[in-house]
Amino acid sequence: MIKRAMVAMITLCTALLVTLPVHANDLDRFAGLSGDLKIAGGTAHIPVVKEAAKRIMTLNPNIRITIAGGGSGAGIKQVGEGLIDIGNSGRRPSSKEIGTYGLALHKWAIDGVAVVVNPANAVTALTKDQLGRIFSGEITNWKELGGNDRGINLYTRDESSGTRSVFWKKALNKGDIALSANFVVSNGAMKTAVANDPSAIGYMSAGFVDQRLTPVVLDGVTPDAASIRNGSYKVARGLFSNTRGEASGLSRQFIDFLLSDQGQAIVKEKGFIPVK
Amino acid sequence: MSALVCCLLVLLILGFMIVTGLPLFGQSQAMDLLTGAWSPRNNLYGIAPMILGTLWISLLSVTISFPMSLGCAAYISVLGGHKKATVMKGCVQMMTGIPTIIYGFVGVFLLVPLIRETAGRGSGMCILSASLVLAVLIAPTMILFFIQSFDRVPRSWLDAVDALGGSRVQKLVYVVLPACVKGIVTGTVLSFGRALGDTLVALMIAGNAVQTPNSLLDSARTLTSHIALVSAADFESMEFKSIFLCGAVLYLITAVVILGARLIEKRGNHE
Amino acid sequence: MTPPKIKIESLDFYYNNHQILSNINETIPENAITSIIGPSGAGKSTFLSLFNRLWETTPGARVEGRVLARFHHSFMDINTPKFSVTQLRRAVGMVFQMPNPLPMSIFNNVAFPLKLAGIKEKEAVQNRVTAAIKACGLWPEVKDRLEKKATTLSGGQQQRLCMARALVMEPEILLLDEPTSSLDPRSGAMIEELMVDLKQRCTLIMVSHQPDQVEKIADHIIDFTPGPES
Amino acid sequence: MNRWGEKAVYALSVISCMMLFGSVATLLCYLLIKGLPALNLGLIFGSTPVGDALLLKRQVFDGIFPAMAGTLALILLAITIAVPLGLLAGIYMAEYSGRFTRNVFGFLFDLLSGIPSIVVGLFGFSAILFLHHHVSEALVPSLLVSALSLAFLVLPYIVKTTQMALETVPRQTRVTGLALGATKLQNIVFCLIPESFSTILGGIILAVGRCAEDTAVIMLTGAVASAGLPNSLFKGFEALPFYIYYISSQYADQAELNQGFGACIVLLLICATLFILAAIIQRKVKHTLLYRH
Repeated sequence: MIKRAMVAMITLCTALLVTLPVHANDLDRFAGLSGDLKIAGGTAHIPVVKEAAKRIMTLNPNIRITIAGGGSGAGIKQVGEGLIDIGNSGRRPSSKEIGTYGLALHKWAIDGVAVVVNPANAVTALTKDQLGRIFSGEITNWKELGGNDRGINLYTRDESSGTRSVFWKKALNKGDIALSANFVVSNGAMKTAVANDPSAIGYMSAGFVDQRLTPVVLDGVTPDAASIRNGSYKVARGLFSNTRGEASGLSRQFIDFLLSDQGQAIVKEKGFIPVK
Repeated sequence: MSALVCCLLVLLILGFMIVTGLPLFGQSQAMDLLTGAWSPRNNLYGIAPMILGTLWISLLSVTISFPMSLGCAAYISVLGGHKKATVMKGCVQMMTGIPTIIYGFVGVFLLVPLIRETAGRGSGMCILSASLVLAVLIAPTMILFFIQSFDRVPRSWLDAVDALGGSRVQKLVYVVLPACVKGIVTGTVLSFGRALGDTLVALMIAGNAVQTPNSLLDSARTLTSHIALVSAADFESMEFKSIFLCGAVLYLITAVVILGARLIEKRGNHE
Repeated sequence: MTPPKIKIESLDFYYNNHQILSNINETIPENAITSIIGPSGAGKSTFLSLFNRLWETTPGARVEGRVLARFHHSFMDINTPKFSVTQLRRAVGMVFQMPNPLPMSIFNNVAFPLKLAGIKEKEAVQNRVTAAIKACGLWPEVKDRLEKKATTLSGGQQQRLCMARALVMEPEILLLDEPTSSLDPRSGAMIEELMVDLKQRCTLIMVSHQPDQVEKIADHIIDFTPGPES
Repeated sequence: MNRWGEKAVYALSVISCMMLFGSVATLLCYLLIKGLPALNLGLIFGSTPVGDALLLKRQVFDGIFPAMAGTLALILLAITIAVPLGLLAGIYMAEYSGRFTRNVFGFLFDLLSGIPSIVVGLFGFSAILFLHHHVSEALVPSLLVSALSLAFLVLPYIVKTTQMALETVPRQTRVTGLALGATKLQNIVFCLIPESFSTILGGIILAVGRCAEDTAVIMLTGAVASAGLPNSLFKGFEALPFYIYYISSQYADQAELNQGFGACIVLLLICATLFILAAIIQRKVKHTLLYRH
């Protein structure tokens, strides 16, 4: 009997050792916790939040984290209404929003909003002025910009998107976006759409850029980690996780984890710039 | 009892749509909303582009689907051999069970690039792509409806044509089709309703641009996808409230379609 | 002539605004076979349906006049609302033109009316079902296959099964709507014999199109052939 | 009509058949070619050992297991809600309602079955928002809300199937029970329902298929991209069709896209199985089920 118990103990310990990730210490904060955590809102956040949730739930099956998109506007609104625990936003909530709901802001990454085109596109650099004229529908063919003779297909996000509002303010200087633009619902969807359409132009979280699409050099600056970090690439924003009132319980631990070494490592790994 | 509950629910939905949509009517006139443009930044919440998008897509898909379905139904009911027809009917019935999302998924990855390359302009996400997929989606239901109405033609009429030495085609053209005009119209109207109410195909394939479409290759947004897209938004904004107007419009169009179908059927019964 | 079992007094039958029967006055003798004859559409089946009020299932049907039946000692109008229609139908059996076994086993078919009446006692059910099947002369043919589906029987057997089913409630009146017309002559003859046997136990009312049958077994005839005056 | 005209009509009808069957076949082949390679246990369970996943010892992260479980839970719930209501309403419509009520309710049920599913979803969503504001903060879009909305969506379908099945019972069968002294209720329970049982059951299975495939309703009422196995009625959940929709618009890499194709095939298989089951039942199953002692 005792022998069997010991064997079981040893097996358990070995199993734990094997499964424990290296940075186990940052995950310790979740030991003994249980319950649900509902996260929604900004879609740029999803890869990081998903990875964090996976690590937390692997270690602690009593914690359940649900993740949904919806856009920054929805994230702020939903957390304010108490529908979810953490509302992500890819823009700083307005002072009105903060005041109405008593939001507490937690910025855990910096991210650029990159203008992207399909890798097949010869045009890889634009000025802000050209960008504005493309998005307002004034320039309608890549030929006018030195590319192939193909119509320009605009892709944009809906009003709820934080990425859109940052792009609109900082890249378009609040200029119009043509009505003919196709709508996509998230950063992920933008990536898919532009990667599949040779004549596409869109904008999205710089963290999402990979070899399936080309980031456009804007006014001579390439949107990459360095240029965003040192501020030379202007179209940048923080990634926020907001709670109603000061974060507590699981939300607190989750946000603290994002800001921990391991959390920040995930941020970096997923292509964003850590705040620490 | 439970029937009563169900019916109350139906009315409740309509009431809910209208009540929630009311604030919009306060801001501007109802007609402005139904016919106006969409531009939240300028406080314009007109859903005309979506209504037009919906009509374009559902009408076009019915236009494509109708001849195809009629041909198939004719083949299965009248023209084809019994054995082949039975198998084909089974297949058509199976098709009604293919999930909508799968039509959408394959449409995005197979049809959209095809249309983009063939047309040489636009993103491929357009009215045409969505209508083509929808046409295939609604065809099985339409076919089954047509077959049902073909099969109601009295046996004795068909025997009479056979006895007079008529061919299958003659049987179809001179006896079956004239006898089934009402059934065909009803089936088409109901399929139109189905195309109108579909969300996923248009959402995934039509491109969702808020513009008044000018050509088949233009990106467009339907009422249904508008609801799906905006429902994630801030739910006290006027934007959000506008989707209830969309809901109410969809509801009313559906009601008219079904009422129409019922009236046609009723009139058929009296004769 | 045996004493009357049923008296019909100035009876009219309407279907919507269409009059099917008008001013019928008839008497039906007890423990005898009464045969209803007449051309198609004369209302024979409608007439039959008066006795178990099955006409009520037809929308738009309406009856005026009285149908008096003697179940215990006195005659009662079976059309008054206080006369329970289910009680009536349990006391008045019916056999249709087409054999209509229900989609269940032979045994359960015959036991079905007992189940409806709430008789659950196993032994009683067993005895009454066996007795009913025996009374219809079906026992030797089905005793080994009582659990088989009733639809596996031949048409004649099915019809006798339906009679057994009607008899299991020991009805005082048995209605038969052309019971032999869908059967081959041999099965038909068996049914006829059975009917004659049953006279001791109940009053039979039969619609028939076969003159020889009527001649052979009927004790009393009601003719629905329109007279020259109508 | 001359010979050529006849030939033309015939040819046109054959062409329409080929167009429809061709496009559906293309669709299916494309799906199979793209999805079959992804079809393995990894698709469902990700990197979690199968046993552990099934015994709920560990969560599945990269597989569609939670989505499948979510869809299953959703179907069970929705059907449990819709079937009793639908059956009762159907019986009422077929057997008890008067001419006027039948017409009015019939129209309303038709209308209900014609309402776009997104509108039903919107209704569910706004209803729960309303309750959240005015009744309890704990009420949020969740599995239960989705199931209720879905039940509402398939309800008219079940009502109509039941009603039609009962109404098409031949008159002879209808009066057999009555002639044997059955009360109206007995006749319905013992004769009419068993007689039409297979049709009704087939209808219910098709309703199950409808619940399995619906996306528009659940995307508004509680489906989320990542939630793990469903463990509460009042929380968000994953579902197969929503997963496919999500992947189609925002797959991160080729592997995830392949998983989307795999998930399509799984969903298609589920729906096809349900469909074939319904067909077999409607044709073959006789009504013995209700007669067991």
